[in-house]
Amino acid sequence: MDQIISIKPLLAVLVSLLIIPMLISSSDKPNVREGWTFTAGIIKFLIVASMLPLVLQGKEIVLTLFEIAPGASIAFKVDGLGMLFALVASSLWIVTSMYSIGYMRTLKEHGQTRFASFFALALSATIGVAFSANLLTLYLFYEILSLATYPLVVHHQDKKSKISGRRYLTFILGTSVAFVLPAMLYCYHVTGTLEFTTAGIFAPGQMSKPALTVLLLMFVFGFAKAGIMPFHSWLPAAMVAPTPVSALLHAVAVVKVGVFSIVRVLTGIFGVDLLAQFNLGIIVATIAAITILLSSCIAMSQDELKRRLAFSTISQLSYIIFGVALLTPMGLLGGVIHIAMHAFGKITLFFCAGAIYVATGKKYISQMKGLGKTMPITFAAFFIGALGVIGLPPSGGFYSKWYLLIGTLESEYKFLMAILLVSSFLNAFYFLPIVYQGFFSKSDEEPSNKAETSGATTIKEAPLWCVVPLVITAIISVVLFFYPDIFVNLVKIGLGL
Amino acid sequence: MHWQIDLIILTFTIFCALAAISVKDLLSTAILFGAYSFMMCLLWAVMGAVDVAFTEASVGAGVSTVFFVAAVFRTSRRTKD
Amino acid sequence: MLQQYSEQAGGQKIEIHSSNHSFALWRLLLYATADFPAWGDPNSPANSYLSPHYIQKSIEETGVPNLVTSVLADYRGFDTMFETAVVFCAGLACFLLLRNFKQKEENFYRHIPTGVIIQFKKGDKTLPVGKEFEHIDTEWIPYDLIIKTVCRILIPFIQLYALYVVAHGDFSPGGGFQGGVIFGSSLMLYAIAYNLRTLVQRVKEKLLGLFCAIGVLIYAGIGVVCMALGGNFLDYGKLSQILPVDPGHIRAYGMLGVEIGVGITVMAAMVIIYVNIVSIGRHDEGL
Amino acid sequence: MSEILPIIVAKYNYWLYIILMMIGLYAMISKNNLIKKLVGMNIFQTSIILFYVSIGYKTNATIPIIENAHGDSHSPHELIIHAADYINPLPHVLMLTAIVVSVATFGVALALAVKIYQRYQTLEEDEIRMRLTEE
Amino acid sequence: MINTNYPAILVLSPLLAALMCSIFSWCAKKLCYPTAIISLGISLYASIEVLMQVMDTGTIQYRMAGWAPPMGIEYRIDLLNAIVLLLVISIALINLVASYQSVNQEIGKKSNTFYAIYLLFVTGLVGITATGDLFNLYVLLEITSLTSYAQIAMGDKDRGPLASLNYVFIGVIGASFYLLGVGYIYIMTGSLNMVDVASLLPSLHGSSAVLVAFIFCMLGIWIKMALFPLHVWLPNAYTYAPTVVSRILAPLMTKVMVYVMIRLMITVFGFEYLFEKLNLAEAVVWLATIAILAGAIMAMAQKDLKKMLTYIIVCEIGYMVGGAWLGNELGMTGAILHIVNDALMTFALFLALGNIVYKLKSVHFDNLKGLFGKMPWTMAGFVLGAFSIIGIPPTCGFFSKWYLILGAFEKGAYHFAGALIISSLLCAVLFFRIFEIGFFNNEHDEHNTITMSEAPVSMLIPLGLVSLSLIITGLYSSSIVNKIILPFLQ
Repeated sequence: MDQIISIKPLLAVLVSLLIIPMLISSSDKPNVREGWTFTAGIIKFLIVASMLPLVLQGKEIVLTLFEIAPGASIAFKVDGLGMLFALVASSLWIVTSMYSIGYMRTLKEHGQTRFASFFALALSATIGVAFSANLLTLYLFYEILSLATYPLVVHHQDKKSKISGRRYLTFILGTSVAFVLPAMLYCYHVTGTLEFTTAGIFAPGQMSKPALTVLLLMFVFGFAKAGIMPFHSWLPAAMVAPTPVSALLHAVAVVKVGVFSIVRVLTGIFGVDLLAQFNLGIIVATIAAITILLSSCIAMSQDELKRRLAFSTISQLSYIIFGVALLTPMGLLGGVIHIAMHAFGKITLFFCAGAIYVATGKKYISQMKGLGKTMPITFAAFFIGALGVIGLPPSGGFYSKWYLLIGTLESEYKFLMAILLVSSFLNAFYFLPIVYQGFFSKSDEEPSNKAETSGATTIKEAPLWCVVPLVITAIISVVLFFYPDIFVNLVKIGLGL
Repeated sequence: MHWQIDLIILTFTIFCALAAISVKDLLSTAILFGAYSFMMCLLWAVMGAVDVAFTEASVGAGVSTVFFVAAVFRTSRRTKD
Repeated sequence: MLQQYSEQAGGQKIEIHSSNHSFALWRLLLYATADFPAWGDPNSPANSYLSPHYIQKSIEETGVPNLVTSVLADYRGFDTMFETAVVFCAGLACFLLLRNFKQKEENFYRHIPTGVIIQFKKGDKTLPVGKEFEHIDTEWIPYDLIIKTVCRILIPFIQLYALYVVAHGDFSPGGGFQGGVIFGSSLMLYAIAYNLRTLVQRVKEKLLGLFCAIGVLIYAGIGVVCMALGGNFLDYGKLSQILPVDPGHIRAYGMLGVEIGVGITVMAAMVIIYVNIVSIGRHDEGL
Repeated sequence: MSEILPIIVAKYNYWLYIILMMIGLYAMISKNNLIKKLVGMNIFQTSIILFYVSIGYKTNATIPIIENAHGDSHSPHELIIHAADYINPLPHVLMLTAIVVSVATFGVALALAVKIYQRYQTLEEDEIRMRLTEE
Repeated sequence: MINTNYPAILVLSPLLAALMCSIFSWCAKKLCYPTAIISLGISLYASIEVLMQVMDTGTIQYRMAGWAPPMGIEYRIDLLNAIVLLLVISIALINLVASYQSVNQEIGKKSNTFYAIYLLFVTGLVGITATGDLFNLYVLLEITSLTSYAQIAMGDKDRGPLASLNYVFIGVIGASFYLLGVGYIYIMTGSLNMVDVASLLPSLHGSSAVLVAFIFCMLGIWIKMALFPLHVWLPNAYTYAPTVVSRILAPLMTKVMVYVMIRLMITVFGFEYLFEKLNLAEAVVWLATIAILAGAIMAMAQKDLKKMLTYIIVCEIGYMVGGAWLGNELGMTGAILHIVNDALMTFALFLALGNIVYKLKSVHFDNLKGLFGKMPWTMAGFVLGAFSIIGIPPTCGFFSKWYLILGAFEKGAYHFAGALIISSLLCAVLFFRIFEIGFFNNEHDEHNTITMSEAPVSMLIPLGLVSLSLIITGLYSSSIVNKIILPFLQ
């Protein structure tokens, strides 16, 4: 494969990092500050997009920064997989910045500069993960991301966020240090390299099956950002954060980084062939399947909208891992492409949840009856987003679910298809009633509370800054149904399918 | 070296050391410690280390004891052990 | 009562612990000693490896018959410089730890002809000290004529002896350290026989402080001069370029200079330590 | 026993230093009074000095000052010196340093003890500890 | 001429400046501080030159007083010394710059004399690092000890002298053990020069006296570096010392002792003796493992930030001792790299701590509430230092841990690797507890907006520099390893 040395991956990572001093220096001029954020977001997207043609031609863009030890360096490599993830993250950052202006200003949140700075830092780390050429670089950006997100999660600085923050760190930092670090070092100790290659880094016969299994499990559970059970409970806890954080980070960036890392490790460190040879895929697939079903069930019982979305996210993340763990071409394709498809769908849902909160102050699903009439755009977008997550046309999510189903059929464990179908029903079961109630039931609050009534009568759509982004993401979600080629091609190139 | 002298000095050295750490008055400790240093000095002189003995006589038995007494003067003579 | 008991118990425990500790060390030491060469064996490695060189070549190379001095101030002169620095450091440390610049609350003056004692509550009022009045300690004991007289006669001789020890260190036992200590103790004797205040008035604190540093400075300075003359640090041989003396003895002169430096520092540091400890840093009354 | 006795006699200075060292160590660890501990510390240090001085000793040798050099120093080369005649000077040099170090440490430690007494009015370690827990 | 004398200048410059400071403190007080700064500047320049020379031409030997090595004292500077020298001097210089205000605040009138003792302390550290003579090392060890006793006692009025006196007792035992060990070496070989001793020892490998000599040297050094069961003096001594002193003691004192241990292990006794003739290695690695865990756990129990950090030092010492005793190249690389890294990160933490003390007077956890609001820049530096201790890439702490764990894997010492990981987790808990306190806990005064009261710029810039250097050394750790540590080990 052709390799081109270019500084662009580094630039893409650094843009949002370099913007932080600007943000801090203009902390008392909110408009200037937001201007900087947008500039950075657009530049970042352009840099990422400018590498797209090369990647689509089947070339890899590489850059080695520091050699830490032989075979372990801090290096970037842009391939199809990374490109896919970077495109999603960087494009959604622009939209989310827009959204967070509306959200944060309407709610008059404190510490907006801090918020914007750490958001930018988190994005740098996300792109860094996407473009990592080896496990060391990936781990580095993974940790930076964990730490950069902490101040965002505990943004409210109250007791509740303190407890959530603690749980967040315990799971994310704890697992990565306790599991990933030793596993990574052990890999390096055995093989002397951490480079991602499609063939994997282990020579045939170098490792026994039990050792490989332990390593694999350490990686899968170690990247707790992927929300595999039993290391999932940080995600619902992290929902105390302001909605833009939940939307971009906990639907797209952070959680997808976890999943992306696992995918990288499965495909780049172990290699599909090795996993198939030792029949290790089924172990991961089983864990993922359990997570899918359990979290879908839990999601149904949640009344707080953001928590329901969180559990939905947990189950959808496991789809991705599930797909990759099937180790069949279609399964891999479906899983990876779900990163993108789910991102657009889920972010729309989060935006809607935030918009509802901004406009009405309501967090619980039971309070949202009849809101669709006063907030039609929001609820329409919610509907599209829900379709995307469930996997129904006309939304991009359809493709990923479709490929996943084919993937299960290709594999030797055909019964796994049942899990997918059941969980899709469950998805539909916990999303569609919200939309239905929003449009078709009457709000039962109005007579009960006078103060609320006066509020309720004045309910309108959320501010423009909030509504426009969710419309954009909803539209993209639909567009992806008609033009999924870019992402499909990227995945095919990335995985060499 | 005459072993008789040697033996006497050795015995005195150990005796002084034990006495210095076990007597229940710090001023006595100071003096016994001075005596111990002097015994040490003799021992070294017998072994031919004249310079060391000279130094120990002036430093260990001399100045150290003065410091010690000065410190006891500024603190207390009392000690429990 | 209970507390006392628990203390005792604690004390015993420590003793048991320490005896165990000592026992382990004891065994370790015994174990090693069996392996030592016999005591006094002239052919043991320690006595046959390096020391013959010092013994046989010292006169030839340095011109100093006292081997201890030649090794101390020349072969291992660098060690000795730091050893002096340790003394300097001790003086400095005592000054830093104890020196207290606050004046005392009460002052006593004695009218010499009548023996009347006057007390001042606040320290700001003083009397002219001279023939009529003298500044006395809180616990004043009449001066003993015998002690005063003996010390007055003895102290100059002690100091002379100290100078002899420094100067004659090349040929006989002695040197900077011993001389410095003896000189210092003569000053201490002075303070004990009269009183501390008299010493502090005669030998100012500033002077001691400067001497303490200047001694090491002389030592290091000689080394730096050697370095400036193109040799290594403390390479006294190079001094022959500036000193009009017999080149065969140049190292001996270098050593003498160094020993003088050591003596000055040791003298000053010992007095500083003594004065600060005995007066808890107030420099007014003491032993 | 008859085999051990010569060893003990031949190296009795080495045994002595061990005894003194243990006395010093014992005092440092088990004594309660800070100044007593200091005395123990000094005994400990002198025992090591004794050890070094013992290393340098040679039987039938004299003090390390060259005889006859005094006076006829114009012709030092003619002097014939036998190493076995003089005691090894190196340990003495090292121990001069060690003695000075120990007195410096002793001075500083006494200064500290005086300071502690000023603050707590006692030198007993347990009483100081009691005062600390009271505060 | 100057070119050949750099090794002497390294040590002499602070020594002479200490003397000058002491003289100036009686007649020209204003000159003290500039003298100190200039002297360390000269020393720093010399250390850089020395490093360059060593990298170009190999080991530098400098004969003090011009006598050839086994007779006279020799300064022997190879790559390991050179890097530690650079580290020591640059930290001492930066600390002096950063602590100017803090010295005036805490020491006041005597600060001019204090600079003298500070410089003597630096002289001692530099000398220990540069010397090639076993006894010279002892003398310099005593200089550092004596100055640190004095410096520590100048801190907290109530506890300082007591902590210092305890340190005196234990320090003297440590130094005496070392001296005794040297005596045993001398009685068996007759030499005091490290390289010379190394050439004489192989024929004596079976001797019990050499074994005991080694044990005593190690015991002495371990006491001085506060390896776990022998650490009791360290937390109190460092906690009650003045800011400027704990800022230099904490990063340098223990690290220089680790350097001495490595020097004795590699240069004097040699790997062959340690790992083939002795069966101690495994026990020491276990000891280090326990030290790491015990240090981290004891740190958990503290309620005072400074004390907590001192226990973390105890924990970090376990890293280096364990790494050095793994007996393979990776472990030793990790240990040496960690000397550099740990010095830098401890320094960053203590610089930040000093700024906090300067403003708040006390660093008990209760006083730290809302600290991120009050002193954002200081806390930024603190956070970087903390990340480095936890071992989060790309800060340097991660990379030394990398080598240490790899070394442990190679040796099969999985318990040591496990301890490293667990201590990372425990440190994460420790520091995030602090972050939480600093970030939250303004519930009581929600209405009061926190006013920023940041430390002076002269204290912030050094902190900024040092914390950035954490990342830079981290990223360039491979060049340190490839250009300095590996050539040294081969």
